[in-house]
Amino acid sequence: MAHQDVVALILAGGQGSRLGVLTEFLAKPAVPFGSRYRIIDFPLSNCSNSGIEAVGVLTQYQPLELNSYIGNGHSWDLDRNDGGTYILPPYVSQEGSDWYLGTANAIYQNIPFIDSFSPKHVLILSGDHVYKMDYSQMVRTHTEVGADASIAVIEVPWEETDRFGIMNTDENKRINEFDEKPAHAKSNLASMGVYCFNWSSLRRCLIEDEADPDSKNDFGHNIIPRMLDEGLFLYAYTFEGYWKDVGTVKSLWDTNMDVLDTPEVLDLHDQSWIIYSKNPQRPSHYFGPKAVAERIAISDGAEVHGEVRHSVISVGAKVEVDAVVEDSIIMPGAIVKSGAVLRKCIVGMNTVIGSDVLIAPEISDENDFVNNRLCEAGISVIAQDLVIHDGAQISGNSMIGPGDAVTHPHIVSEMPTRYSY
Amino acid sequence: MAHQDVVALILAGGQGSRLGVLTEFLAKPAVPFGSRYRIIDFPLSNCSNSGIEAVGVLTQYQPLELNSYIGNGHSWDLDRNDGGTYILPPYVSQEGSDWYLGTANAIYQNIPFIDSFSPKHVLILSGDHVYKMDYSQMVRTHTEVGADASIAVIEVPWEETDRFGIMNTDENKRINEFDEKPAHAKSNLASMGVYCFNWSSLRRCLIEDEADPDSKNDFGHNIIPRMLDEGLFLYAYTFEGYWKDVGTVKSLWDTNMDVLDTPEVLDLHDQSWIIYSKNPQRPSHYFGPKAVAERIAISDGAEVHGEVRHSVISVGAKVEVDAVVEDSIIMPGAIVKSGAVLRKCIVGMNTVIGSDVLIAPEISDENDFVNNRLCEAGISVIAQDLVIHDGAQISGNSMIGPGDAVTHPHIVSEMPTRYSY
Amino acid sequence: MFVNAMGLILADNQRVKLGPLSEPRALSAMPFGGRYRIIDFLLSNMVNSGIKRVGVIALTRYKSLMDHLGTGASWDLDRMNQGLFLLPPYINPMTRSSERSDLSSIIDYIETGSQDYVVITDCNLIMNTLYNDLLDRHIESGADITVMYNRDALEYGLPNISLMLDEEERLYDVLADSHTVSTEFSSINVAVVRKDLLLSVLEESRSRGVTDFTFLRLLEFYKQLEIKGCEHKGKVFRINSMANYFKASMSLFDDDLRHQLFSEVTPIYTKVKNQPPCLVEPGSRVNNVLASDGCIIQGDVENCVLFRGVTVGKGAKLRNSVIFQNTQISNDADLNHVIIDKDSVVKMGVRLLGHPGFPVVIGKGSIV
Amino acid sequence: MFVNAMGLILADNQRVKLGPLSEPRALSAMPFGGRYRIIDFLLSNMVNSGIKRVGVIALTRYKSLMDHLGTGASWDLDRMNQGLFLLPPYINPMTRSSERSDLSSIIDYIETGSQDYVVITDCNLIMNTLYNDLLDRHIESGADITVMYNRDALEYGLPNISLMLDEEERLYDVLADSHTVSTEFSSINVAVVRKDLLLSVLEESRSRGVTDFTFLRLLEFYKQLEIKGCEHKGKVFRINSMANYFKASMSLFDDDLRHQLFSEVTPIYTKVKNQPPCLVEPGSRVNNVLASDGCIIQGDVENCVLFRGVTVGKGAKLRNSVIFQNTQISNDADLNHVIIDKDSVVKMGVRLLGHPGFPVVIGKGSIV
Repeated sequence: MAHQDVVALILAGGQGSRLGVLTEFLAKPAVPFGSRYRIIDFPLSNCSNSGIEAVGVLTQYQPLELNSYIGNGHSWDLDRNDGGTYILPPYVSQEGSDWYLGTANAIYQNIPFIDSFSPKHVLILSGDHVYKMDYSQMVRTHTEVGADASIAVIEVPWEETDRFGIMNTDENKRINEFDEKPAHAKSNLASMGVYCFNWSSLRRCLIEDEADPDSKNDFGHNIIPRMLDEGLFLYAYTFEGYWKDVGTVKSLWDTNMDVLDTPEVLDLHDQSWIIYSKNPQRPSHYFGPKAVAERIAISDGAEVHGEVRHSVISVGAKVEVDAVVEDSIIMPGAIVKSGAVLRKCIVGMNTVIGSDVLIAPEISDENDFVNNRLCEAGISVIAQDLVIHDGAQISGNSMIGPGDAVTHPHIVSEMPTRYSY
Repeated sequence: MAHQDVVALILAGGQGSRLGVLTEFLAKPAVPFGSRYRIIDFPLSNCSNSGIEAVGVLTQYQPLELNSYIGNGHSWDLDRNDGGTYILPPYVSQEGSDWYLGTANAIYQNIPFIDSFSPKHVLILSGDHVYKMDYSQMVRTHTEVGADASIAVIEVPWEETDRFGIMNTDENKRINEFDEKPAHAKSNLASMGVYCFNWSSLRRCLIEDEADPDSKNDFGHNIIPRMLDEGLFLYAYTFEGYWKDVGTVKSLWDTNMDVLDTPEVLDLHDQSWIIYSKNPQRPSHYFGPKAVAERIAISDGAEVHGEVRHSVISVGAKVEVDAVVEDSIIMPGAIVKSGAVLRKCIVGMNTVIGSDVLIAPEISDENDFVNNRLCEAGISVIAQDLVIHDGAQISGNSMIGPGDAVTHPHIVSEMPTRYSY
Repeated sequence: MFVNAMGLILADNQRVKLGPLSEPRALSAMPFGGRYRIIDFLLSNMVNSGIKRVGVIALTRYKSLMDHLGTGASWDLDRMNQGLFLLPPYINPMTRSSERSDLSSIIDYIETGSQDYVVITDCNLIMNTLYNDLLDRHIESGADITVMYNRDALEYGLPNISLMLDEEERLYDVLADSHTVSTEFSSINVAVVRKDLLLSVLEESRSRGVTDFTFLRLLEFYKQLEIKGCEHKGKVFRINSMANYFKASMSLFDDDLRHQLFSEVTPIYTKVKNQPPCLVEPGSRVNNVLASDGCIIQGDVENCVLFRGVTVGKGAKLRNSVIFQNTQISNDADLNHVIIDKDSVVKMGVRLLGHPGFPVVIGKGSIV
Repeated sequence: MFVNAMGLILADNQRVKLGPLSEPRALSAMPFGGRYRIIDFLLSNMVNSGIKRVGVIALTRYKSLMDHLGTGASWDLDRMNQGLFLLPPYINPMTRSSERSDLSSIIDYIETGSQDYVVITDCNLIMNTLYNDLLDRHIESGADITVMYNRDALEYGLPNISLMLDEEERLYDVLADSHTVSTEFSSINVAVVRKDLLLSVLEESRSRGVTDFTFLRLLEFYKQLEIKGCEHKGKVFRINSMANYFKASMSLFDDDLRHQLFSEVTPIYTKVKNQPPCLVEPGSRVNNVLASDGCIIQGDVENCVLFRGVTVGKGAKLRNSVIFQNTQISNDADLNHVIIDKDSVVKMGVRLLGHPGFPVVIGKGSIV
């Protein structure tokens, strides 16, 4: 295998359980975003734009759709002869077989893969963040300051520091302490889950960590503290710009709405840092003779015949005549039939919302679908590949999955196929 | 995902334990063959030449090198937009996680993948056979005779029928009985491990078989007998031509020697049925001023300065001056140093045979490396990435692996890297 | 699983004039339908039919065609042995002029293909169809050449081919751009011919000093060869005038027609661009609008086709217009029956008013 | 990780004559070393240096070059936004002759690139090197153009460029094909220039009616611009005569030189072919032979380069010869100092005898 200075590893194996039914048959990085993207488009495009040509995607949970989406990496210009994208699932060796147990263990199991490129640096990235970042700049700074590891950090509001892993640093941005979700933070520099390591240092730490039976084999919990204990130089690389973790229903909804409300912040029009995605071969989207569209994002193959306000309409989605969609995310291929009214609703891929269905926060009679653990702020979530029958009324904070097709067949039923690829 | 009439699944997950140290860090289908190929080149090239554009490769055991070799399928012209090659490892779903338990279970776990193409027919292929076969002809015949399943069979010598799965058929080639390794065969039609199924029939059988706790979830042991019991129409599709299972050291050696002794039989020069492989970017091979070469096959990047007779010299292998190599297979990147003499030897990738080493069947003092369980006919096997120290003398039927570097460090040592990619 | 045919696309037709829109590009490179070029339809029909080897004869103005086709990956034609072949003219090294041996490159391409049949299409057809029936019919009938036709009424004076077919659909006369005689059979310039026959026809033409290859020239062999017609039922647009181009664009607001032309079963493939989603801002109106990725719409738009990256400013009013890629319509502009080529700017408050049969046409990169 | 330069390869040089070998192909498409063409070295040096956007100016005889380059995948140049650009001449649609605006396509290519520097190489250089040092030197020195040179003695009367450099390596005169004056500095026709400077130079040339772009024309700007030399140490072959081509081929039997030219660290990439392994049959002799996949050797071969798919029959004797792809040397043929182009047949018992300085050259597809 050809030498590569930098190898990037994207952790894409997590179940994303806080997204509930959206990730029941889908790895979180494959969740649709912003009308025409999947979340993993962001780290993959960042790699491509940063000139990184060897990218391993560590998968474990429901990888089929993700694998098909990534394919040979062509869409991100990452189908290279001596590099490109590699899907890295767990595997069996003569020493036995192991599922990935933690983020560090997942990388540990792929040491031979990384070794094959003899890299100087390894980037560890998350598959579920929305941001634009030049990793090559981070690697350059990492090299210039002579760090063993660099952790990208972003300033978060002080009142939110208890939700993040906080890095306490000296005046030279050398990290001297790592506080996981501190009640009383000493700094507001939160880890973005973007790490740059010298491969030789990381390799040794991974092997030591693996040998420690008490370790959870996690980067945040084990590897970083271990490196700090050893006195290695961990540098806090400050990132300025838009960065969102889309791990909850609320943050997924918020981040989608940012595309509408502050398009200049994430700036998807930036020609110098294109966010690539797998382009569907669909015609231009169409607004019918009676369409109403106000503050929406819409993509190839979609058709709007009804009224759509402040919503994200994804590839191939359809809103029929007299339907009303507001403050909602309609994922690829979903159909909203005539007379339906949706407010604050996330509709999964290929799901059909029947005629005159009403889903809205203001529906007050709480029904069986309400899930206040995962849903908040009135946002409802309908899983992919379902049919909501005509006339159903569903209150806010609802979450409807294929299981409800069994218990409430008169309201929900499941469509024959579950995989869209 | 686009519709595909035929989806091919290549079973590439087996450990290939009868090849011993050759497959310690390598899946069997990735074992080098015939100077410039890997075994999996044959089923992949057959798919490509047969016009099959959706090929799933089911991996489980030591898949890294195999995955890297297959890459995006470009080398076999199988990097298609709506199809191409897919690596299919085991994965975790909400129902839990399972390694592939048997050949049928491996396909069962990938039902959603196959469904996504809505195929009429599914081909199940082995990743460890050397043959050229037009699968499209098999599918055509399968359709014409109206079979539920077709099994490719080849006539074997009657005295060898006890080594194969034998198909007993009526005069119309309808299979009425399946005899696994019969002591007294009624037919000499052996299954080649190439199956064509109507997807609807196979899909149902896989689900039923999975529900049967007594099943070993194996095609030969369970699925085929189940289909026969149900009275389905199983057709024996007769293949005429070269076909070899390379699952043992002896058969791997024999099949390599066939490339030298009967090149017209497998006919790798056939321009109408090219066997593709991942082309290394190496210069033309070179014969030095004192080279002797007689009945050899040799490829890009190899250099011969010594004497080579009746041997297969692979990509990038080197035979130094005054070295003698006879009846041997030198795998990619291996080096035979000056004065070494090798007879009936399989040398793994990147292994270095030191100066004046002697490995030959006629060395009579049996040493610790002899392994009569896996080696026969005097053939010795040296694993990949080892160094055999200068002057060592090793008798025939030896098998040397990395473990011997621990127990016999004065004779064998291990090279720093174990992965060649 | 293999279709025993290779494709040949005649990528330009000098006789079709689309004013300033033709200047920078071959006819088959004409943008159409918001994100396509005409050649996307020609290529997709072949690829969807299972044809895996396509030659594109591009004698002039082939720069934009080359840029669009790239490696052929968008049509899955970046193949090892098959794939996409752009056939440029041969250039004489000494005189630096074309050797007038365009036929040589065609002959070369056809000779090296392993398929027994060639599907030839002209450059100006917008339709979504499969050629498999045509191919089967051709092989069954034993004809030398089979040509597609339908019964569309052809307009006088435009580059068209009318066919005279007997009751067995056998061709006995060809009328080009007929001004006087009207027939009931109108050629859709798609034909199938056996590889070896096409080769011998081309070799003979070359030896007689013929230098170019057109669809009409092929049909004129009806005197020596048996040419048969094969009726086609689906909708076909023949782009042979500005008015027809405009009419075809405006017909895309018909749901049935649009869904037929951009079928999900047989998609029309085009070059991948990575534009962000289209944003429709508050205060805008969009009715009967086909819009594309990267557009930003703030104005009042009706009966329009907007290509990728078009921006429509506040207060701008667009009616019955086709706006090509990356063109900017500034605030308060007022356009009706207008076609504007790519990378242009219509300044604030500008008014342009055309007529359905005579749309106002603005060339590439203009500032109005 | 990005190199801030795009590449430009001048793919042909009309002044270099290699007899019948040049007829079917541009100079950069000349086969060399068993499985390569010269352009493989030019492209690989760029790609190995990290350059990801390469334009190839192919004005004539570009068919074999197009076939060889394909989608650019072999050099990893089948990229979405960067990659390989073949720049054919523009053809005037009316006159069907080249518009004599070769410069236009070069200007167009350079303008649309995002990199700030352009690495330009001529078509006839066989070497394995990286351009990163040259680029760094160029940027540091602040020169307008930096050109590679070494101190090889150049032969009189061959297409070569000698440089007159002062003690600060500044160019003050250029001598082309010098017959009389010999300098100690010999140009290796590789240069770096800032994108905007190259554009202004090209625009100025075009406006003055200049139609072509050669390496010599670039260096002649030494009067207006600061051109500096940058010495190169590794081995370079300048293919500018049949004798030099032959000499370069014969030097490949030197282990050190061969390993330097085909380094595993900076490999030379070439078009993938799927030929089976070479078979050497009993009764053959192979000494100092560079042979390739698909060869079948049954004869006595010494000091020869055999390209892919060459067959050497029983009793045939080959000495000091270069045999191109798929050529068949029949039984008992006897060749010494011979170069045979591809797809040829040397019949049984035929004898051909050349001289090191004047090898016998047999054109493509010959039957001898």
